[in-house]
Amino acid sequence: MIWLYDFGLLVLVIIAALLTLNLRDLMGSAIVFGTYSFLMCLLWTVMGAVDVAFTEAAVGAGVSTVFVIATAYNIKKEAKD
Amino acid sequence: MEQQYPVLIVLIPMFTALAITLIGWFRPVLCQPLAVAGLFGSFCSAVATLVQVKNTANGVISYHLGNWAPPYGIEHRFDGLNGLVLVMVSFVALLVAIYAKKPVEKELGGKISNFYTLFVLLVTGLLGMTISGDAFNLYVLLEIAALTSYALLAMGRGKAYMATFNYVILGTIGACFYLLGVGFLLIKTGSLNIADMGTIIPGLGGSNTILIAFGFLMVGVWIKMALFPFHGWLPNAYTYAPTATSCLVAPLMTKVSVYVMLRIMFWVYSAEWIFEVVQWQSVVMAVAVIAILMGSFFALAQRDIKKMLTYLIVAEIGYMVGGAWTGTSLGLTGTIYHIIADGLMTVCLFMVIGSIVYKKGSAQFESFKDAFQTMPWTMSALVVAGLSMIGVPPTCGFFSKWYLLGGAYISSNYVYMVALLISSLINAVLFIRIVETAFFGATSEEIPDPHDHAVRQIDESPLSMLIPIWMAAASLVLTGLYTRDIVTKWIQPILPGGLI
Amino acid sequence: MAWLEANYNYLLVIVLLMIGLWAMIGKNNLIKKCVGMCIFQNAIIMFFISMGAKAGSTIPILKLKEGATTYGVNDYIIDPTQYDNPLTQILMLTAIVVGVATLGMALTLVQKMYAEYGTCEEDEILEKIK
Amino acid sequence: MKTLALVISLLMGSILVVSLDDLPAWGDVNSPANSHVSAYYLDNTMQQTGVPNVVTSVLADYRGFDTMFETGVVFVAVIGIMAILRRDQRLEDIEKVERPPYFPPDPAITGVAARFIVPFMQIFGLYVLAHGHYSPGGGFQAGVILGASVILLAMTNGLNGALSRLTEDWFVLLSGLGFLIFAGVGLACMFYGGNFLDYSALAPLMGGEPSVAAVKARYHAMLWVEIGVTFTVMSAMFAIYSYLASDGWMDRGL
Repeated sequence: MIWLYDFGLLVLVIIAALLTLNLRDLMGSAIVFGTYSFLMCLLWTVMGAVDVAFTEAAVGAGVSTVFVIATAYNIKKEAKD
Repeated sequence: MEQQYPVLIVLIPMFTALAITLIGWFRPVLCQPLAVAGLFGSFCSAVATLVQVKNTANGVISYHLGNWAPPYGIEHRFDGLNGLVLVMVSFVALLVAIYAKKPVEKELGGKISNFYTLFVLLVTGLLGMTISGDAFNLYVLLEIAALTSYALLAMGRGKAYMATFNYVILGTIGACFYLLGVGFLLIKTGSLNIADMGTIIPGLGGSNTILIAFGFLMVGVWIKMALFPFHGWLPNAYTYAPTATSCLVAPLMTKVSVYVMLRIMFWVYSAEWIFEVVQWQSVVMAVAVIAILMGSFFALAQRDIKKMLTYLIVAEIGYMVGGAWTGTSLGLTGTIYHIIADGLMTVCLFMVIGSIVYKKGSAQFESFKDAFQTMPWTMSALVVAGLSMIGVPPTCGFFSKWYLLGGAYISSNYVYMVALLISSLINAVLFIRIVETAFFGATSEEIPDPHDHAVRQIDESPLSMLIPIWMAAASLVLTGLYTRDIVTKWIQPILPGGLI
Repeated sequence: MAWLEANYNYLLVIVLLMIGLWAMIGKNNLIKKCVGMCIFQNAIIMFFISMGAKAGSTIPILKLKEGATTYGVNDYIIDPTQYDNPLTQILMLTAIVVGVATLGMALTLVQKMYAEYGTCEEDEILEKIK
Repeated sequence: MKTLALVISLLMGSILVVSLDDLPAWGDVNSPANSHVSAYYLDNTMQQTGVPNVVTSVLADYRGFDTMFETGVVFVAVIGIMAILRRDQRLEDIEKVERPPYFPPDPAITGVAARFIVPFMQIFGLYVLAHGHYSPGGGFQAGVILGASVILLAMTNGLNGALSRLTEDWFVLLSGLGFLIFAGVGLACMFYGGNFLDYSALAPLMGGEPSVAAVKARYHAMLWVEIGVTFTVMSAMFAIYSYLASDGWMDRGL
């Protein structure tokens, strides 16, 4: 029943994506975005794409999140939606 | 050495861009001459390859990067179609590089080396997109071209930021749709090479996935070329950009996207498949007609001449998409020829408007008052380009319209024919209005003062701007005069089968 | 159920694509649009990776044969059915890097707009441009 | 706008669901995508390039031209962001600009911890670069890890501290240099009479028996290419961060 475990991961990914887009606080949104990228990277490891997962862990969960935080720091941190 | 020409077309500007970064960081003065030299080298190798391709037996030059045979490696595939587009792109880029010296110094003072690096890399991306024979390589170069053009357009400050942000969002949607389409093709064919996919797809029959892949590829490319429902980003982005940027981006980005559309339609897929399996012809023709009419009418409503030209670009995209979707060899010939002609016309017009902005500070209608007395040479180039836009022989605008009308007549798309004619009429109105203002010195609303006999000083735009303008104007006439050679030697041999 | 089991990966891709596209077009906050763009690109990467997965195979790094002591050509197990598809993974490495470059560019524009208009909500900016 | 977005995305979703039944099942070993081209790489990578990590060999050799322009994309991002965002303190008055409150980082805990972990990150980055032929990793991953180590330093010890170690001049030059190394290897192949990026043309540099030397040349050229990628990506990541975090002023970060 490996696919049930997989399925749980997929549901978490979707929840993380929706949460990122709907949080009012931009900093929190950026952190959840990092979580989303990391979950994605777990999925890809399961599918055997280790190089891609490695890059995503470094780029998506690491550097992209920092970029979003850096911008959020310089602007108003509350979003209207 | 001869067999290396196809790759040199892309490599020379790429290395030039690197040299500009490394040298321009210390000596900004050297940036512009370096850019001109690099683009000239690229233009020469494009012409050399175009001559070479005519002498090869099957009319195709294939260059294997890394010496891996396709479909395993990446291939540069050079034939008459992209040969002509490459020559046009590198020629236009060369002209703009010569032209850019003064406007860039005036508008982008401290960022000269950045500007030329991005400029040359944008040309690299466009040339690479055109010459590449690999669908994914095309995507990577599309992204290079897209990212550089975002940066170049956003250098215009103020309103340019919002316009460019819209372009980033829509451009990314377009590129991602293209990538998704490539993914669907990969899942069904297992290949990324355009020629290889073209041989596999006919064997797959009426597969749903292939059809959806076609849809995604088309929508992606249409967003990139700003066809009617997706044109929202174009006018603002091009209007608020710096002069030199809009001169480069406006003629080239959309035309190269049209080329990519043709490549997908007739080389990845085939004419039989598109016009028999996919029943979209009438829909796309209707969209093209709406694009032409809407672009022309919106152009009529503008007071800012630069914005007026951007709407004319939207109309011209309608011409080309319509011509390709008539499904006739005449229409396709017209489309290919119009890619060349429209690139040259647009660059000429934008350079003239840029000179006006450089001298008078804005591109509003009022700046054209008395422009004929003060800038006679610049304005006469505008007349030549205007005649070409209207479609007066012997300029090349006439011949492309002639072929497009012929194609529309054979396939009995009469609405499209009428739209072409209406658009020509509106172009005539637009340009006569400008020339009238420029010549008689009064906008049509105000009455000219009969006692105003002041002799106006000639205040011509600088020579570094005038020479490329006139080279573009001359190329319009020359292309028109050599239409027959271009069509018979390069366009007709590569027309795909299955067209009426 | 069998249909779900066969297609759940593609379904996830479709759902993420929809979320991403919706956010890119419909969200008002510009940073949210950028994040939506990342989700959209991620979904496409997911699509390619799912396409390249093979049942019962391992990562695309060649394994040594049992008892091999050297690292020559003949010491590795060479059998395409045992390894996942490398091609789609390479394409997606490129796509990830392109994605982060685009994200950087978009965020830059957001910051410039904030400096210009003092807000990063689309409707307020459009109001001020008028 | 909201309803329009919803309609468009639902439309796209429904179109995609229609295509599902036509796609090969998940994990199908014999689907065209898994057999036509990709099998060739798995079959031949060892005898043609000598690199067991197929991802590295395809990335840097079979499809090296893609990767070169991928490096180009990163380079373009640096130059583009610099062109848009960089502000000059000589031309603009920094005092008049409204900026968020700045709390200098307290180096007591985070700073010391970061300084402890940064060397390990960098060693790991170098390992990922050097061992990319045999294990997951390669130029991009190494570049991002090295870049992230500098970003970590900037976040915990202040942007100035990091900028004094990797100055603006240096990261622009390094990002150009990395791209130049990649393209230069390709150009060297042309000088030795091969096609662009045909690393086997460098075989004369390796010596030994020709067929072995060609494989060896590919193997070593790939390492050089990855080094170029690392340079560009490392400096690009830090460059983008420092422009974004300091809003273009290059004086202080988060």
